[in-house]
Amino acid sequence: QIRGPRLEVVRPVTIPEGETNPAVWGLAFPREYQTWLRTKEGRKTLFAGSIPYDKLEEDPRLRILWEGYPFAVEYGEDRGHAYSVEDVLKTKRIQVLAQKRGGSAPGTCWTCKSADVPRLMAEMGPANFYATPFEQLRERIQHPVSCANCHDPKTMAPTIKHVALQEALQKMGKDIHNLSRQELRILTCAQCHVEYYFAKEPKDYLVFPWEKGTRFEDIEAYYNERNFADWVHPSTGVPVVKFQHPEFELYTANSTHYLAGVACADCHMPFVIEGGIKYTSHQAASPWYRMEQACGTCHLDIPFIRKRVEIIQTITKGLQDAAEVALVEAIEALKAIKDNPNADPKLAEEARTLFRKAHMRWDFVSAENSLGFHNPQEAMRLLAESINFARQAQLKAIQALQRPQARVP
Amino acid sequence: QIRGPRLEVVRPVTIPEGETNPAVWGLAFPREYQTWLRTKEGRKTLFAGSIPYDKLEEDPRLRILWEGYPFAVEYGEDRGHAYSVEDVLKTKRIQVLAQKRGGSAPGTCWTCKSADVPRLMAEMGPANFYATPFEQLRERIQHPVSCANCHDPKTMAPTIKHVALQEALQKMGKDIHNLSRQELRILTCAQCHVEYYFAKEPKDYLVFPWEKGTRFEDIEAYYNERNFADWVHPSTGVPVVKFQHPEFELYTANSTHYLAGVACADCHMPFVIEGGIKYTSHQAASPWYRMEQACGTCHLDIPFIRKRVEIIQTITKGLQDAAEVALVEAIEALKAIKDNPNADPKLAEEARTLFRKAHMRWDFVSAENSLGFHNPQEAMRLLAESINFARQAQLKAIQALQRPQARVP
Amino acid sequence: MRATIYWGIGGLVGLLIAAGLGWLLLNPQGLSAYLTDRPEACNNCHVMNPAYEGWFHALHRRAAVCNDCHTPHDFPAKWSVKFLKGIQHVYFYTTYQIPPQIRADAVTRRIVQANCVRCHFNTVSTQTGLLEGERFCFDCHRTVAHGERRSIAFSPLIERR
Ligand code: HEC
Ligand code: HEC
Ligand code: HEC
Ligand code: HEC
Ligand code: HEC
Ligand code: HEC
Ligand code: HEC
Ligand code: HEC
Ligand code: HEC
Ligand code: HEC
Ligand code: HEC
Ligand code: HEC
Ligand code: HEC
Ligand code: HEC
Ligand SMILES: [Ca+2]
Ligand SMILES: [Ca+2]
Repeated sequence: QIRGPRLEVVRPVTIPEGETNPAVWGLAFPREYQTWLRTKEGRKTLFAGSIPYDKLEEDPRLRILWEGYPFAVEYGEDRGHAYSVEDVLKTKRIQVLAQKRGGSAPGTCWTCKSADVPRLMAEMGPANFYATPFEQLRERIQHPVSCANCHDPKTMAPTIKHVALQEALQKMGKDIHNLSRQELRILTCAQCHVEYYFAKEPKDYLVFPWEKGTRFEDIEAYYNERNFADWVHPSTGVPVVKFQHPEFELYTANSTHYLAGVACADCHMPFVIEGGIKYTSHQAASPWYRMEQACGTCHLDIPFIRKRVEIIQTITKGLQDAAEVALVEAIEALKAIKDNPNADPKLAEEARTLFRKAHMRWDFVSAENSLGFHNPQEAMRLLAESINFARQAQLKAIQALQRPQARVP
Repeated sequence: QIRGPRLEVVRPVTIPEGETNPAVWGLAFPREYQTWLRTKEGRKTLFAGSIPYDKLEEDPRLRILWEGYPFAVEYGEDRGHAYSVEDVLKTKRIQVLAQKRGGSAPGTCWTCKSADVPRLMAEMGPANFYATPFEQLRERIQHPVSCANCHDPKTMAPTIKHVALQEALQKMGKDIHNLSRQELRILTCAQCHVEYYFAKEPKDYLVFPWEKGTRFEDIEAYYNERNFADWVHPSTGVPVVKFQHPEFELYTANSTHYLAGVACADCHMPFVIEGGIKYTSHQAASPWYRMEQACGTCHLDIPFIRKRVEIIQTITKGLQDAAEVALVEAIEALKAIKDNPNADPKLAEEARTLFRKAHMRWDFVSAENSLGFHNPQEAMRLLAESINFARQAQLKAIQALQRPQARVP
Repeated sequence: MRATIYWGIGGLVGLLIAAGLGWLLLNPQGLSAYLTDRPEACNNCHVMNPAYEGWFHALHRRAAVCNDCHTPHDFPAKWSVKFLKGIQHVYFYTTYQIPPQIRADAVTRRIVQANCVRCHFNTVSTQTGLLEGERFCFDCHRTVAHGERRSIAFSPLIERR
């Protein structure tokens, strides 16, 4: 008994192949199931948590920055895995998408929302799955993000079930069949907590833009190479990109905890002990209300650690707001030169390029869900660059309207 | 017994009251003396270290940013305590100051350079000491920064000998006679590694600008309240402030290590073992080449820790360069509106105010000697703000020359 | 008179029974072993596992067992602490009041500090500051006793990059 508690997976019941109902898995693993059910519990934390609220109401600048894109219609605070199906059905973004695309939203939106997806993918084949209308797939979807998304029912080892991640890792030359356990404790999350886009061909095919790497600059280069844009920002006419939850990308960009070998699951699914049995809490949520378990393994002084989190997030929030103000002012300036014959074309073009860079950097950090904590230095670097580029965009736009001789270098 | 037996430092030789020669103290404390002597050894680290080089050559932007101030004539990399007298005598800044002030540099420049200062202060009285010309004090100065600056020869406890710090702490209502050991391990350094300015009245009186607090914003408010400026930046006509080595101020602004109770001496004067005896290494220098000792008791994995330091400093350096570029471009724009009747006075004034804010924030971080390590979040926050203000200054300056109707909000 | 004797005997028997029951109740939780200095005694309680694990892999296993650090070393103090801490731990244990993170309390820290000094007196004898107990040895020597990670939720998985 020298090595202390070991993880013996006791299994009275066997789980039928292709079973997706967490309640059934729960018969074999009641503790994991019970804690997973608790992803329904919700509390507000300093900046995040699980109480849904309208982020657009709280910060009206977002409507200006996402003008013309579904996110400008609704963007909410996320909550636990057990709500994933309910919330994707509720969101206005789906209706907007349906309208835009003449009646039906892309089936791809289901990919990260349900335990039934891996099975359906196997049955239908990915391309076919993605191309099927959202509403049509709906009948075949039953269970929210749960056991079948992350586990192989035979070994119960965390497993990469998600086609888009399998493809992305293969492209990067990683063998998904020999990953260390700690890597899996990160990559099971990277199935969904990553930036993604829908390819045009095959229709609405889900792709992770990692061909050049997973750092922000790699992803930017990948998109620029393809002149990719999610939409053209109407009042500036600049083609921009919408980022979504790049938790994995930010965290793995040399953050302290990543380099220290810490995994997502260490903080968001800490081990807990119940009557002598040690198991993984499946209540994936903010560590805020259980830092003793989530952080205490490595940090003795929890009040100190909590204070540092508050400081890091508050400072990041400050820079994020400053970046938004700069971007909004840049938009004002860019409006004035849009389709304006008097505007100097070279300067106008420079202004638009700078705006795209600034918008991308800000959106990457603001879409990430830890408000900088996962990687304070990287988040602050990107926000500082965003401010720098946004101000320069504003400047060039204004100069584009000056009579040449008045122009100062 | 709980607190462990209180033990007098073994002292074969007694140190005569008012003795300032480290060699004499060294008879009583050979180990501390020998390690202090090693502050003469010098090595380059990634961004700092102890090999003197001309920072103005390495980064020509500095000449533009400090134009018209002695630092634009010479600014070198600092080195060990044993060189303090030699280096202050060598620097061209002294000659420049002498010229500017008709023949003699202020005696105040000696305050943080020699072990003889506490004695001289006692004999002459502070006001008198500061007012005495630099050259005249020279004869009475013998020893560089050493024992007498930090210790009471009777108890050998670290002690605050520095009048300016005593006065600053008293103003802040701190009793310098009951400070914890850990506070002293920081405050002995805060005698010198702090921002300072020379008051006009009493002549060249040394003051630490902490009346409102020691955070950057407190110091800025203090200076603004007094419309204080070290000099007027010639080509922009903006009155600005030169910051010097605010190590203490940056470090204590909620840095992770400060909140964790770590002191300067922990990292810069780590304990070392010699023949089973443990003593404080007095080779105050960059921890770079002895992280095993300086960091190793708290951090097991030194390669990991070193990598993080490199990442933090490299990212900070990137933002610092970006801030300098923004400031230089702002200067170009401000030149064009200086004494320019066509420039809109309101916008021109706004531009100058923004430039002062940007310049102060950048200079505070660049004068600090850890390139962000002492407090990564705070350093990056100030640099991001500096960039933001510098770009806005540039913008307003350019707008000040536009014909009103062309102006965009 | 007789009554008092009866009462006396009765009380005595009662006490013996109580003691016996107490023993039966508590022995499984390592009460008897608790009288020794064997680390395994502490480890009787699974909640001590992480501490034991950490100690086992940390540097001091070669030099010190739990009680070398966690109990004072002058006779009366040692046994009074053993008694009180024993009660404390058994109480919390049997009443299932196990905190999410078990942490050393103020008393323990002072005891441990004194023991660091006890063994390393020569090494640190020049450190007037340190010996005054304003700062604990283990503020810096964070890992010599229990290693890097210590908690109920001890995670054996972390591998540095
Ligand atoms: C060192 C601990 C740690 C690690 C490792 C970590 N996180 Fe976090 N995470 C946090 C903290 C702290 C927050 C902020 C919570 C808050 O603001 O309430 C957070 C926030 C989040 C949120 C938002 C939570 C909410 O309340 O909305 C998500 C989602 C998230 N992390 C996912 C991940 C993923 C995916 C990974 C791995 C790629 C990861 N985290 C790695 C500590 C960690
Ligand atoms: C690559 C995986 C992935 C894909 C594809 C994906 N999502 Fe999500 N979705 C997530 C993750 C992870 C979260 C939680 C983190 C967050 O909210 O940022 C989330 C959260 C949400 C939420 C709740 C929070 C909010 O924004 O209101 C909604 C609604 C949602 N997604 C809708 C959609 C829609 C609509 C689509 C298709 C256009 C879609 N998702 C495609 C992974 C994905
Ligand atoms: C979001 C991904 C995810 C979901 C959903 C998920 N798990 Fe897990 N599960 C993990 C991870 C990560 C681990 C830790 C694996 C390791 O440490 O090797 C784990 C561990 C386990 C273990 C091993 C024993 C333990 O507790 O550490 C069991 C059993 C288990 N999960 C069952 C379930 C069941 C039942 C469900 C559905 C109610 C479920 N899991 C849902 C990611 C998930
Ligand atoms: C199959 C997709 C998927 C996987 C795999 C996944 N997540 Fe999520 N996660 C989501 C979605 C979708 C949401 C948002 C649900 C909603 O808001 O309705 C979410 C929400 C969260 C939240 C926010 C919860 C809250 O209360 O705000 C956290 C934290 C989180 N996930 C952590 C993780 C971690 C850690 C892992 C890996 C161990 C993981 N997720 C794996 C899809 C996934
Ligand atoms: C498996 C170990 C582990 C876990 C779990 C862990 N950390 Fe850390 N944490 C580290 C390491 C290693 C460092 C780097 C410094 C060091 O070596 O101690 C660190 C550093 C930090 C820092 C210092 C960085 C700074 O700028 O202040 C904070 C804050 C922090 N962690 C917060 C958290 C929080 C909050 C959690 C839980 C949600 C957490 N940690 C969980 C290992 C861990
Ligand atoms: C947690 C450790 C730590 C603490 C505490 C700390 N420093 Fe440092 N200090 C460093 C590191 C690391 C560097 C960067 C060295 C380099 O770049 O080579 C540094 C750099 C410096 C430098 C420049 C060294 C050179 O080579 O020129 C000075 C001066 C300095 N610190 C003074 C202080 C003072 C004064 C304090 C207290 C107010 C302090 N430090 C607190 C770790 C620390
Ligand atoms: C409040 C204390 C203090 C005062 C007053 C002070 N210095 Fe220094 N000086 C320092 C410290 C601390 C350093 C080392 C850190 C650094 O170089 O930033 C230093 C470094 C230097 C150096 C070597 C590095 C370099 O910049 O080339 C020179 C030369 C120097 N000072 C000259 C002067 C002159 C001239 C004056 C008067 C105008 C002066 N000092 C006033 C504290 C002080
Ligand atoms: C820059 C400030 C400074 C200078 C200069 C300085 N000391 Fe120290 N000294 C300290 C600090 C800080 C400590 C640690 C005190 C503590 O932790 O209580 C210390 C500790 C000591 C101790 C206690 C034993 C030990 O090694 O920890 C002795 C003896 C000592 N110094 C002698 C000297 C002598 C001799 C000189 C001159 C050669 C000298 N000091 C110069 C700051 C200084
Ligand atoms: C009496 C003034 C004074 C005090 C007190 C003082 N310093 Fe310094 N320190 C200086 C000066 C001046 C220099 C620059 C010497 C030079 O460059 O010639 C310096 C340089 C340094 C350097 C840079 C050395 C190098 O190799 O680049 C470090 C590190 C440093 N001091 C740390 C400390 C620490 C830690 C303390 C407190 C324990 C301390 N100093 C106390 C005046 C002081
Ligand atoms: C007396 C203890 C102590 C000493 C000495 C110490 N540190 Fe730390 N360090 C900490 C604590 C406490 C944290 C906060 C995280 C944690 O709880 O471990 C930390 C965090 C860090 C981090 C994580 C922050 C990040 O963003 O990555 C780095 C890096 C670090 N220290 C470097 C150093 C270096 C370099 C030295 C030596 C020059 C040093 N430390 C000396 C206690 C110490
Ligand atoms: C009967 C089960 C049990 C045994 C046997 C046991 N402990 Fe504990 N111990 C606990 C519990 C439960 C806690 C948490 C309650 C608390 O924090 O006081 C605890 C807490 C502690 C603490 C932290 C709180 C404090 O008192 O500072 C220390 C240290 C400790 N134990 C050391 C030991 C040592 C050393 C031994 C062996 C001589 C030992 N324990 C044997 C159950 C036990
Ligand atoms: C070399 C001295 C030493 C030895 C041997 C030792 N401990 Fe500790 N113990 C410490 C120190 C130091 C702490 C941490 C105090 C702090 O950081 O607050 C500690 C803390 C603890 C804690 C509180 C939980 C924690 O990790 O902070 C428990 C429980 C504990 N020890 C039990 C034990 C047990 C059981 C053994 C024997 C298997 C043991 N100790 C051996 C010195 C020691
Ligand atoms: C029972 C006596 C004893 C106690 C109590 C004790 N130590 Fe030790 N310690 C030793 C011995 C013997 C060694 C040498 C171990 C070896 O190298 O095998 C040692 C080694 C060390 C070392 C050197 C580690 C290295 O890197 O070589 C440090 C540091 C240390 N102890 C600190 C402490 C601290 C701090 C405490 C209190 C928490 C403590 N010791 C309590 C006996 C003790
Ligand atoms: C300010 C941080 C700090 C504190 C507090 C501290 N130490 Fe140390 N200790 C060190 C450093 C640094 C070393 C030198 C490590 C090296 O040279 O590798 C050291 C070395 C030692 C060693 C020798 C290790 C060896 O390699 O032989 C022992 C034993 C030791 N300390 C015990 C103690 C004891 C006992 C206390 C409390 C009275 C204490 N320490 C307090 C930082 C500290
Ligand atoms: Ca949330
Ligand atoms: Ca230097």
